[in-house]
Amino acid sequence: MRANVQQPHAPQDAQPILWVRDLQAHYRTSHFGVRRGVKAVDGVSFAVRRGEIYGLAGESSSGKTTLIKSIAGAIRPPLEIVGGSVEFAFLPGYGGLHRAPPVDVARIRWRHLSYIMQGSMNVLNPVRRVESAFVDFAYPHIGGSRKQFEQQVVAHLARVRLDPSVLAAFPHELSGGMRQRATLALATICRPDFIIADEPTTALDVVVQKEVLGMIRSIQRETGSSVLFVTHDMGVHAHITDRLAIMYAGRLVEEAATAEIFRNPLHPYTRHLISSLPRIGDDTPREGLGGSPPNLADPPPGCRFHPRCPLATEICKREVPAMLEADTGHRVACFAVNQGARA
Amino acid sequence: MAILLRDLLRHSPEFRIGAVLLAFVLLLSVLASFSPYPPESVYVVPPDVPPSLTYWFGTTSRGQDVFWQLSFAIRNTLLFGCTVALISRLFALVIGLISGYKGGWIDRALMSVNDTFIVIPLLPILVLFYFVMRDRISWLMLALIMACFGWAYDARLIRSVVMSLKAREFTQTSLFSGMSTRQILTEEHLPYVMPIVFSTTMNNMVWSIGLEVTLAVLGFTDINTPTIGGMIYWANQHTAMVAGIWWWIAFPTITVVMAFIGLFLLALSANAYIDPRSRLWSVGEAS
Amino acid sequence: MRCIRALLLVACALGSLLVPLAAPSRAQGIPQNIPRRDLLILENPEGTVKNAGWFNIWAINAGSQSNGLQQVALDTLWYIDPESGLDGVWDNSLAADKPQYNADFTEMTVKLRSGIFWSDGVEFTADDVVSTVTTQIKNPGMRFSAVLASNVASVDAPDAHTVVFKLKKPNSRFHANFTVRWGAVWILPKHVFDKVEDPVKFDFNKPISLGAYVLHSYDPDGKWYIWQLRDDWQRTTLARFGKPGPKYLAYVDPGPPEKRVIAQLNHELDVIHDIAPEGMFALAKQSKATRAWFKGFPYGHPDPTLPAVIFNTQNESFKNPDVRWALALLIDIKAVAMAAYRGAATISAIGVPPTGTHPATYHGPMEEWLKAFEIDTGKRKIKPYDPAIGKQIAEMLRPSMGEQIPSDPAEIARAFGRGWWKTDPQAAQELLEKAGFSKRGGTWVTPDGKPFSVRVMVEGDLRPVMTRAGTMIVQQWKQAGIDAKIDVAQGTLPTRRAAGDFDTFIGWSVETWGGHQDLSYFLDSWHSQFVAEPGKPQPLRNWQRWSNPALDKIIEEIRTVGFDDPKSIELGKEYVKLAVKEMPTIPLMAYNVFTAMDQTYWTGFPTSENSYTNPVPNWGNSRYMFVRLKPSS
Amino acid sequence: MSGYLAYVGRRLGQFLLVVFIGVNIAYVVTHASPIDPVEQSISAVTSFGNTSPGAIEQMRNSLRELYGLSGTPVEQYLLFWKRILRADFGPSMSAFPTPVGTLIGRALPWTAGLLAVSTIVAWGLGNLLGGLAGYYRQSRGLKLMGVIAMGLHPIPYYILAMLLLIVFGFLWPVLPISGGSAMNLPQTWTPEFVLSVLQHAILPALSLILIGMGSWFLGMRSLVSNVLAEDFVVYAELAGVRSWRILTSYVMRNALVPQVTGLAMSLGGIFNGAVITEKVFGYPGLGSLLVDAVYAGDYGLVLGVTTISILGVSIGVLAIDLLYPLLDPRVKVS
Repeated sequence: MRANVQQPHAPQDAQPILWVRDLQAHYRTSHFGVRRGVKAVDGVSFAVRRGEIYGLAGESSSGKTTLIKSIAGAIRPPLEIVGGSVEFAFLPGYGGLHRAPPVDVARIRWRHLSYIMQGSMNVLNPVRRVESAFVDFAYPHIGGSRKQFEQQVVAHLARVRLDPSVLAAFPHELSGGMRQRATLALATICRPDFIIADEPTTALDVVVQKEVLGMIRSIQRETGSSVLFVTHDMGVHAHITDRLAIMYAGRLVEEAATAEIFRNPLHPYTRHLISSLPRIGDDTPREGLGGSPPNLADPPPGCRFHPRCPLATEICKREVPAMLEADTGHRVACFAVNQGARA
Repeated sequence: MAILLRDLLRHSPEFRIGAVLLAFVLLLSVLASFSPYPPESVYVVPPDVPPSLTYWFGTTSRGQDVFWQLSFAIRNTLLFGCTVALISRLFALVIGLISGYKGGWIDRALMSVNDTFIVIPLLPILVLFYFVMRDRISWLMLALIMACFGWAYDARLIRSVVMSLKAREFTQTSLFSGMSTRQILTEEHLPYVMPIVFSTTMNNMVWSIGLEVTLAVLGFTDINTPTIGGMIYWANQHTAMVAGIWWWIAFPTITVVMAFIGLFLLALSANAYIDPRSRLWSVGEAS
Repeated sequence: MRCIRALLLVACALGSLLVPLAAPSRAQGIPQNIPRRDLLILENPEGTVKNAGWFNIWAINAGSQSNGLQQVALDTLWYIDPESGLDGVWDNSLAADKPQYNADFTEMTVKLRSGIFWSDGVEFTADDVVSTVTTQIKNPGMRFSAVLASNVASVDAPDAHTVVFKLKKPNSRFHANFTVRWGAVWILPKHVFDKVEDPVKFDFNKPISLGAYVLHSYDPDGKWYIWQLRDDWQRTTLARFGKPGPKYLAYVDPGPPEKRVIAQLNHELDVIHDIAPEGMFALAKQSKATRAWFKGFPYGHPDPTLPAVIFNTQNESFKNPDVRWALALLIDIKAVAMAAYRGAATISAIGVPPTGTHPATYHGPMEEWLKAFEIDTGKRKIKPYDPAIGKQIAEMLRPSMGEQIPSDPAEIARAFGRGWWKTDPQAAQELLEKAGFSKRGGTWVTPDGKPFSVRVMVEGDLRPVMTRAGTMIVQQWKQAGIDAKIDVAQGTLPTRRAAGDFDTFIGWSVETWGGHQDLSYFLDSWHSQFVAEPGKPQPLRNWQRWSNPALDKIIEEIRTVGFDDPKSIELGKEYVKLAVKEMPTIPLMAYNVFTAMDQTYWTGFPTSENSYTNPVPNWGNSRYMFVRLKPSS
Repeated sequence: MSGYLAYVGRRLGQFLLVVFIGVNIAYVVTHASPIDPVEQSISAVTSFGNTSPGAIEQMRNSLRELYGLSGTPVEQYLLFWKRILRADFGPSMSAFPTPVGTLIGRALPWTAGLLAVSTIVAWGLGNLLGGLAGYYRQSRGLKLMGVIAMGLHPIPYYILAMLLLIVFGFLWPVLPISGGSAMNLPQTWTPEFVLSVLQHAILPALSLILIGMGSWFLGMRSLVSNVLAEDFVVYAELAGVRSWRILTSYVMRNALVPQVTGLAMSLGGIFNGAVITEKVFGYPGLGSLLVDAVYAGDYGLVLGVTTISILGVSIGVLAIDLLYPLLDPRVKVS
């Protein structure tokens, strides 16, 4: 399994393209009298470097989707950015898309920042042909004559091994894999600096999944884009990402080069995730993790993992562990680990 | 249920306004049972008195108290509209769901029946029916006839929605997971169809009450039973609009509009409460 | 920002709709290109004419009659005015003289005027009259075919100005067919119809006039007709009374009552045919220029027509005169007059309309008899007539109407009528019991044990006033414990009336000349020879299907006396007495027509003070109005 | 494509069947009318005039003959279909001998013109504003529009029409309130006539649009809020597609599908005429023709108008079914 882990592709010293600093995004609902504040993202900081594929892993409802929504500026009530900032290199000075003027945001969308959405089934307008999506999404950024643009689209489709005829098709006429490749082509045609990929392969079967992952990788290499790759599937992360962050209950718990994480997981939660990956020839029963992810409307105090943590101590129940560098490029938020590191 | 109502009342302004409007209208219609005058009696009060403390809504040229007449009228009219809407919704839902989902010859057969009901012009039929039934025609009977003609259009609408739902993935998933047709229709498709049913209910009531008024204006109405149409009929007979007896027309119209705005707001807020997607919107509007 | 854009959009959309508004569009309701001071605009109560381009009035029911065609374009032998007339009630129009009958009324000779011309320059002669008769007899599909064929054996023109009718059987009233009361057999142009292959399918467009006006233009959608004064108007029969004032007449469909009121307030409709009493009051209040038949209350012109509760006397329940009388005594006519006309009614206790010359001939002279009239309730004898009811109605209205209500007893009698039957529930109960009815638990039961139910058929909004009277009467009968119900027949009324498919209805079976005392106009049709079997269609007008040997005798005697014979008055009174005793219909009141006349552009309309003719504009007789109209200064 | 052709064929068959059944029902119903056209004609002729009762029976017989009512019911039925197939509705009885076709031909252009235009305008405006209101939920102006639409929608049409008439014909008399064009203006295509027709159409059209817009508005608004939650809309927003584009091509384009269905049916339904509009505004048209015909017991005319209407609605319904796969490509035709 470890052999599968890719070597970091991007230079370690490349400049970051995205800084996320102490981001706090809460859902504040007041629905028919029931006021709730869900701290879906609660103080997350990280940076993504140019040209790297940065993975974000975690169970469902760990706040991954909220985090990338906040980064992508898809902030609609009841989601609210409560604190912190998001800064892209190509849109400096505002601290987040949600704070930038709409004109600037519109300018950078798709040209610099594109998005591959979860569930390819419904992301394309069902009553219009695939081609129109390319025109709507990319043509304003690419410009030139319509003919040139069409040629460019066809050429780009060839990269994802799609026949130009898909342009004339309606989304429902394509298979799931074709549709996902079409959205991949759509997200990458402008050669954006940054791509957010939210579970792009989840609904696909394994063979198609592999193919699509390969394409993402090759296009990313070709264009030099950075990718924020979100999935709960550690296997996929192992396959494609350069660096990896693990999220638990709205906070990052560990971040390191992907290979490093798989080789040397420090946080008990990360260890659990990796140990629960299937291994060939290993029949030892997986030890389960007791309990379930916390309710984010009313999270436990201190380290949010402590009710399930085999290493939990008193301090874990009271204080929030900080993300500290345990090793070069390897950050982790755990009292037990950090003490050990210091010791 | 009580909590639900309390929540709605406390936190949804739409619901509050709707509830107040509707409560007023319902109160008015309930009051009909306490009317000091029988509904069809004329010249029981002095005619043509403008609204005053004695006669809140004034009196008609026929010597009737507009307030009490209106209370009978709005009760009968609402009952009429609800009956038509309820019965025709049932038809429309069942036929629309089955026809849209099943397709094939069932669809063709049902749609042939459906289309026949759509294409037959209603007004001459109602008029002829009136001629045949004469004074035996009651609002209930009229309601039944109109229900028979009021479903077809919406059945088609529901069918078209179901047809496009059917093409979606979740239907296939449910099908593969072994759900029966009835289950798919009631558990998967019905929630999508319900908002349409709600909005067509409103439209259907507006339609049926409007048609009742139309019939009344043309003179084909049961003039013994006070309804909104009946009130307008008698007001017309006395040229109330130009004779300056505006209260004879204004109060029934205002009441009908209030009833509908009330119903509409209630449906809107109930929809928002039920539909999780629109929850997000309601918050957005509040903030 | 977004909201502004959206609103801007709406504004643009609405604005584009209203662009044509920019053009000045005042006074849209009047004809273009005709000076208003030359034009009189009248309502044609037929409404929109389906078959607008059809002017052949001799075809059955194919086109419009009262779009001006019968009022100003056509003419016939005689007119009888429902009021006092320009020069007496009787007017020899195309005829030079009154009809001359032979002794046994089998031959009628008519002398015609000379110097009368059709509008295309052809002279009117006896041949036109002959052709009117023969063409229609030849074509059974024509309007007067049946009536002429059943009467006329032959018709000849010995010279250009004499016509001789030989009748199949004696008929002292044959001339009535050619005498206008509303309408009559109109004379057709022989020189036009002779060239027509099938006169039933001939549209007579454009019509050739014999009257003083010719067609100027008409709406193919049937909403207006404009007639123009003939240049040679002096060659028509109307010229005897002077030059007609308006150069143009427009007969229009002004729409529902509210719109008629609005149109007159905007001075775009000079003569309204009829509106609801409330509309009339509104006009009187809001427009100084509006004038009705009466200067004040009750405004309306009483037509020589008698609305009544008409029993189906073939119906088991109503065969007994005692039952009919009982129902009459349960009616409070004051409440009915209020409900139907807001009091603006002229009541009548007897079977003759209280209009024209009739009160002087019948109502007044017979009052003593009525006061003395007794009915036997089975337990006692009562005198049901109350001579003071007309006055009571006037007094009832005085507090609210004040000055408008006359105080002179003669004026009151003229406006509100004289007496009627006093409401007498006790007597009614006794009469019903006498007839074998019984009261069980507050409701009446017929002799064979069924609930006594009476349906009162009304026409609905086609005759609003009748409908209102009917609902009031139903309420009164209900209060007395009778299962009474209103039955709105709408358009089915003619069919059901003819078929006898009703218990009672509010309508009329009595229509008279108004200006002439002879009652045969309606009474002849009450002869038992015309009463149909139950279930068979009844010919007009004996809708009550009432037959009585004494009545037959009266009718047969009238047939043998001349039209102007004073004896016919005596026979008429015999009929009145018989009808009072038998009560085949319960007479209610005159059919008051609220004809509203706007004096902004024209003055000289007929009114109760100046009662030279009937102002109701769909009557053929209304043509006399035009010669008296003068432009307002 | 042949699948689509087969579908069209099947659908055409269904169309013919529906028309056939519809016309037959109309035939049966009109002939079940208790109104006797002969009696109505006689009543119309004699209600004022002086006709002796003895002549009535004869008149009755000749009318029966004239109106073609003398044959057996089967003969009459066959005659009816023979005529219909030649697009001939026979003569009208209440306007004998004018052919029904002529009467309808006169009224149809008025009805079609007024109703088609006002239906389309009401549909367009209602959907546009409803779409905007659904999309820009926070806009106060559009919220106000919603309230107005909610309030206008249930007002009985007759009252609204009368109010417009009183306001623009009496209190502030700037618009013609009666007829289809000015009196005494020849119906030829002069600019004057066209202007007059437009002026006369304003109030009736406005009344129909105000009433008609409401349901489209409310329907569209709720449809739009359903579509807004769809992934493809969110995705397009994330892609920075201009909001106008999203509103039109993504949101409205999807929400319009059921509304187009409604439009087609409403357009088909205009052949019923608009009785109350015609009555209140004195506008020429099929509606009053139909009601008058029912009154007069004029089977021929009733059947003529209803057949036209049945055809109109059926064609509307057919058009939807044939166009539906094009509007919503997800729907499979077979």
